[in-house]
Amino acid sequence: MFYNNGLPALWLIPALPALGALIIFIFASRMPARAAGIIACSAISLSFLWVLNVGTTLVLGNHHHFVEHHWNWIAAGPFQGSASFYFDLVTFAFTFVVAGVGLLIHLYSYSYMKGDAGERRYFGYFNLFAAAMLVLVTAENAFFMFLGWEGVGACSFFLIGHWYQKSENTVAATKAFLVTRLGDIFLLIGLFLTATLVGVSFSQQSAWTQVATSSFIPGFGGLTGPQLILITGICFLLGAAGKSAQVPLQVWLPDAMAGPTPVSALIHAATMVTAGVYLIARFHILFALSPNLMLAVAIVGVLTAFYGATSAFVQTDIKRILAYSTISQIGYMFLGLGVGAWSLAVFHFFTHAFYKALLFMAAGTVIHSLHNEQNIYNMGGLRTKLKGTYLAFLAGAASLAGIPFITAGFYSKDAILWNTLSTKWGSPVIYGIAMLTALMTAIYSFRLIFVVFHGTPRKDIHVHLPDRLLTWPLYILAFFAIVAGFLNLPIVFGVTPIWEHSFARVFGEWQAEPLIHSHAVEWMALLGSGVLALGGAGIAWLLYSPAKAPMPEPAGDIATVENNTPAPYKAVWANFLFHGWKMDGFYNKTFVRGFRITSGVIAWIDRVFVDGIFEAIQAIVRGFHALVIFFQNGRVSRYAMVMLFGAVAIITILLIGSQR
Amino acid sequence: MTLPINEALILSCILFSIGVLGVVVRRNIIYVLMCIEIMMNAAGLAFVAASARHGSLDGQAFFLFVLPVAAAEVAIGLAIALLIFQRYKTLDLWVVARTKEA
Amino acid sequence: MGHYQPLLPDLILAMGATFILLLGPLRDSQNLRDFLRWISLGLVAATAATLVWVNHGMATPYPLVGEGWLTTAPLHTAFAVVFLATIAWTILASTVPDEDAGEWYSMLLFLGTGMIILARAANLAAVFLGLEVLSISLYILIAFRYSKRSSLRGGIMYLLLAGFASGFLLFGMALIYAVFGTLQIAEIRTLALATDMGPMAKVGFGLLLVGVGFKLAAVPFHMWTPEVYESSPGTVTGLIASSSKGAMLAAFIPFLFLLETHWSIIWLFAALSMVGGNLLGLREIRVKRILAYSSIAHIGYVLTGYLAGDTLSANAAFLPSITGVNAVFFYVVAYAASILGAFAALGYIQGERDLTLRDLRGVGRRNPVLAFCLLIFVWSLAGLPPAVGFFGKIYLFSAAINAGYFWLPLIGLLGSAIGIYYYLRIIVHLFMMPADASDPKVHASTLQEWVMLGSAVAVIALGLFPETIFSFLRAF
Amino acid sequence: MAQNILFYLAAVMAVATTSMVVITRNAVYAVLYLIMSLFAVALVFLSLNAPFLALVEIIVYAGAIMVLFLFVVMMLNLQGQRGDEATKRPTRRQMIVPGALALLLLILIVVSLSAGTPAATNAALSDPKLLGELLFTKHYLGVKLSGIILLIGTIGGLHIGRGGSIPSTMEKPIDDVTH
Repeated sequence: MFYNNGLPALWLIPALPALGALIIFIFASRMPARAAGIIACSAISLSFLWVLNVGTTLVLGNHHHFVEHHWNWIAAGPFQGSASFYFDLVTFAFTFVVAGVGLLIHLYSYSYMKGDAGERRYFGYFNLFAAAMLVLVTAENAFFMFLGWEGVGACSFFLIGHWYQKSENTVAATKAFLVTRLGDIFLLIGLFLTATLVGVSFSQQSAWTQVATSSFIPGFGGLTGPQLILITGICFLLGAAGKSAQVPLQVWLPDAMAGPTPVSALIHAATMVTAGVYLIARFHILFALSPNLMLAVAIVGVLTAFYGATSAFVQTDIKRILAYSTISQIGYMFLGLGVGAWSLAVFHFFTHAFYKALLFMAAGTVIHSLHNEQNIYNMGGLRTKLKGTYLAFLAGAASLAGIPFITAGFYSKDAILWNTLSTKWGSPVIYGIAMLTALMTAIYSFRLIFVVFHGTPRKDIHVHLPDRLLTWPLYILAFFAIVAGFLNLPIVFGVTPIWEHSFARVFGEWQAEPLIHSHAVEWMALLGSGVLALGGAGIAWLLYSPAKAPMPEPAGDIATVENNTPAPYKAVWANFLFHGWKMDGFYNKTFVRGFRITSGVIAWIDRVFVDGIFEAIQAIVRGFHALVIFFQNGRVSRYAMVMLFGAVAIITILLIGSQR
Repeated sequence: MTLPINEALILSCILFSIGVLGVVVRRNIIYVLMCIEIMMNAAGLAFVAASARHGSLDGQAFFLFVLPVAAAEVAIGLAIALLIFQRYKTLDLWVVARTKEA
Repeated sequence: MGHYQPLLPDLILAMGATFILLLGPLRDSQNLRDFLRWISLGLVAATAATLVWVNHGMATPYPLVGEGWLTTAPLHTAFAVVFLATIAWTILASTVPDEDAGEWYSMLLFLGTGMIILARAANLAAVFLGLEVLSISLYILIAFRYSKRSSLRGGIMYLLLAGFASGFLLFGMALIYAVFGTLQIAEIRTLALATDMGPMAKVGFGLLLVGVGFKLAAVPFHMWTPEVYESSPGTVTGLIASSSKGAMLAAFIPFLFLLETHWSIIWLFAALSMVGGNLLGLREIRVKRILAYSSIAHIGYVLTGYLAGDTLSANAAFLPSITGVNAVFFYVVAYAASILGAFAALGYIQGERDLTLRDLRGVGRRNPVLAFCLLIFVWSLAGLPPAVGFFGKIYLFSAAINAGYFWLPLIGLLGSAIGIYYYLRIIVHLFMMPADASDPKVHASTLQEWVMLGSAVAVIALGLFPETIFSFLRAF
Repeated sequence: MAQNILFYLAAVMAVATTSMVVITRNAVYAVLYLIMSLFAVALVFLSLNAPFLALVEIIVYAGAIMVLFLFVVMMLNLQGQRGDEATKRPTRRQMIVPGALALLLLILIVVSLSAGTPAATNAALSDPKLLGELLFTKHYLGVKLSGIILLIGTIGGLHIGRGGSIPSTMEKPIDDVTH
């Protein structure tokens, strides 16, 4: 049962947290609130141990993958969706993060959610979410994967709306679900096409190469293979964009911060939003067969990265900054996928999961300590009061910014940037935008550090110190956020990149090889991105360091910030104007204003087009409704008249049709 | 001697249309029920005419099946109509539709 | 006997209904209700068993019985058994006061009689009479709570409009008979396909479609749904939405040859219903009406599958082994399983006024079992995996794509995406809204809770093992 | 020939009286007009060589069903007094759209009828005995179902009719239904 043919059973990985959720939901009313947390933590830790067990068996046994078949779910012609599990290195990376980081977030939640009215419900959905996500990444075929895909959507809906007493939370939850559903429809269409063209099982992926060479596929109205590949790929891309909050379906993620902070950490940083990355990485053969498709993925990625960074730049709510940075970082992952650096996209997912979960949870600690204060301009000076949190946050922000040589984020992001420049699917233009984005990333990361943790407190508030469960997970994550990068040191260091080397077994020939082999160029690129990161941190120091003063921000409640600013600070502000005028003017004009204008443009596009579309839909619905309600007045004669009209219409259509 | 079959079919069409018109324009439950009876009767007439056209008795038999249906519908319809008159003090469908209540 | 043997199921049910009516006054009223409930349940089970038994081992091609009135084709028999199951479910899930028990259960059994006749009808007269047995029982069931004014209003509205629609249906049949000279659908089919259909036949079929469209509540014949659904008892609403429509769908299968010439009408029905139903639900706050509008959209989905017909496409792309009608069968089962439970649950919650979304608040806390079941049903109606409704949609749409329809499934997919919104609102109000000052009243007996839980489990189980429904179909 | 004259007389009478049903204000008159219309249709049946159906039409339709109507109308006293909303005649404006639609329907059907009508046969099947045999052999299921329908109608009428004797204040609970 737990082992078949000497191999560890895969079904246990999602089954353990699912069992936890089941126990919590069934006995919810009969157990103490704290017990739910304990059950949830045990379930996920058992699952994590099992992931390690399976993973080590895979790696040590030098297997390519394991497959485990259970029962046939749908069986009709080529539609062979079965309840089966699949485990290879990609799965290992994802399950490791989902279960491992998930475990840390569970532990953190145990303390964070203490005393919350919906504690049992929270842990039940948390476990269920983990189970669904694990189904998503361990499924053997696209159909079974879709079950997990919808499952995480449903659980995130309940978790975002956890504090449903505030109606905007419910609205945010609904918005998130609906926007991702829009993507899911395209995913479903893509799944249909896949099912028919090559079958849904992941073991059959190589059949795409045969499709690519077909000039005519029966049953598809004479479409050629490459056209079908393009259509399928676009459908998948849109599905992935919905789940991973990529342009143009990114609108839901910032609002989804309405949930408790650990939820944001788990769902909107570490796991669910990366499902799109997983999807494209799984179907890498399909994408690699069409250069246009690759270009589309890369453009979506780089645009999203840029969008996220510019938006993060002007936010004042700490969680929204992190949300936009998530959007931006996943954009980098898509960029990596788009240039054929599959293993590096997965690697960036891997490192990002650590430092983003870390940042969210550290932010959660800050928010918790300051009694639900989320505006960064009402914080400040927390460096001394929350020392551990500060250090952890620093590690995370450094990794996010990509501070060279010591952080994981540097190695994973730089590798993607290098591939953007050097491989056949890359392009210098995209590389340029990506580098600019990297600079902005560094600026806003360190803006967070300086505004939140340095200087003196803006607000006279009592800080209550976090307990051990709120801090220890941070330290563990901080450790990984630093050292995880060493799994894939660049080849110019004279070492083998372990990660890329291992994943070559999965992605093999489909992995893009660098066209530029000059070590000098690679060193230059490496140092270039390092300098950008450090430079960004420096700019942030110039703009936001307490030695100077905070720039006034376009936040809605700047006035309150000003009023809350202690008198000495105002003096510093005047001083700053006096000394740093030229420099700041320069930065203000070039960077800050430039970025603000960009952000403004993007916000305008957002408002006019994206919101405009939604408003247009609403107006249509309203108009339609008014029209229909005019008829729907409960009078039999009115109803009969509509029926009579229908009858006349039917007969007319039939008679006219006969003349044709 | 020719039977006026086509003429009977056209007559049934006219009667049917009158019935349809009545259902759509009248507001009183009793009238609407009567107009439905007219429609059914017109259909029955069409069946009988068609029966004569094809020289088969199936259509005549069908007419006999329409009768109990009409009778049952009228029985229940009038029973409900009586109760509606008792509760709403009117048989006007528009008024019935307007009245909000438990 | 042998000659009448195929009619045994109908006889058992109709005579059983009469028997129950006679039994009413004989027992003391204390145990009467339970007694009658189990007897009627036994009668339904006996009918289903007889139905399976008499049809077992029928030679192919499946003969007509009752002098050509009824067909014994497996699909139709399977439909009939499913409808009997919905009747049995309703018998279990509903309760009535003792003094009305006789009428209530016998009406349900008569309704079942109408359904199994209509589902297996092989000639026009059988379609008409089966439909009328069904409709007339429904008039009574809708207006059953005659002490409520809204109930009377719903009853008279359904009666008048259904009468109006059956007038059209009947006149259409008369014209068809006038053209072809026969009542047998199979013969009409042969004649219609052999010759080019004249305008008279076209008008006949058009008028027939009016009657069909009314029963299915397809746009533009959907207007009665919100009011009638609102005012009927919860369990009856479920029957109107599921098996009453399903019986009409089954009866329409022999007419599918019309697709050769009339597909554009069905296409329009489907498209309008999907768009209209989903848009109408968006701004509604009365829960039963939301589900009423959603049922309009669901009929649109079903008609999409119908367009695929009963033959397999030669170069089918998706799910090639599933015909349109089989997909429709699957969907009827899936939809019935979900909607019966949903309306019954709303019936248990319903108060004196129309049930609004606001009234659902706090039900999740007050009665978690019921709320959970409702969640599952709504989940399935929304077509989300792993509930069975998800597969229903997949089979329907892939059948339509195989038959060469592209836009309709797309409209359906987009429509169902819009529809998620109002389903989600129900869930939000059930679980994610703080209750008002007064707790909602939820009345469900233990038996009813078990019945609900059972069907919720079935909805999930059928979603995990959707092949079961096809195996069931193949067993006939 | 005599049969044709009979037909046209009856047809004119049927159309005229049926129109009056839709138009008239007085419900009693409406019922009586409908009875006349049914008599006229019975005459048409005679001209179509269906004497048995003509008798059934008069006995069952006019004799039984319409009397039920008349009974209810008399009971509710729907005489069509001035200011009585219920029996108000539809105004001309209210008639425009439905009238146009109904006319369109009529035209469509009639046009299609005359467009492709095959020649009529002259088979005269006036023997009620044949019809009786047919009903109890080929269509016995229909007779059975007709019986069921009448039974349901009776039960339904009885059940709902019971409400008339119960004061509206006395609510009768059906628990999944009311409380």
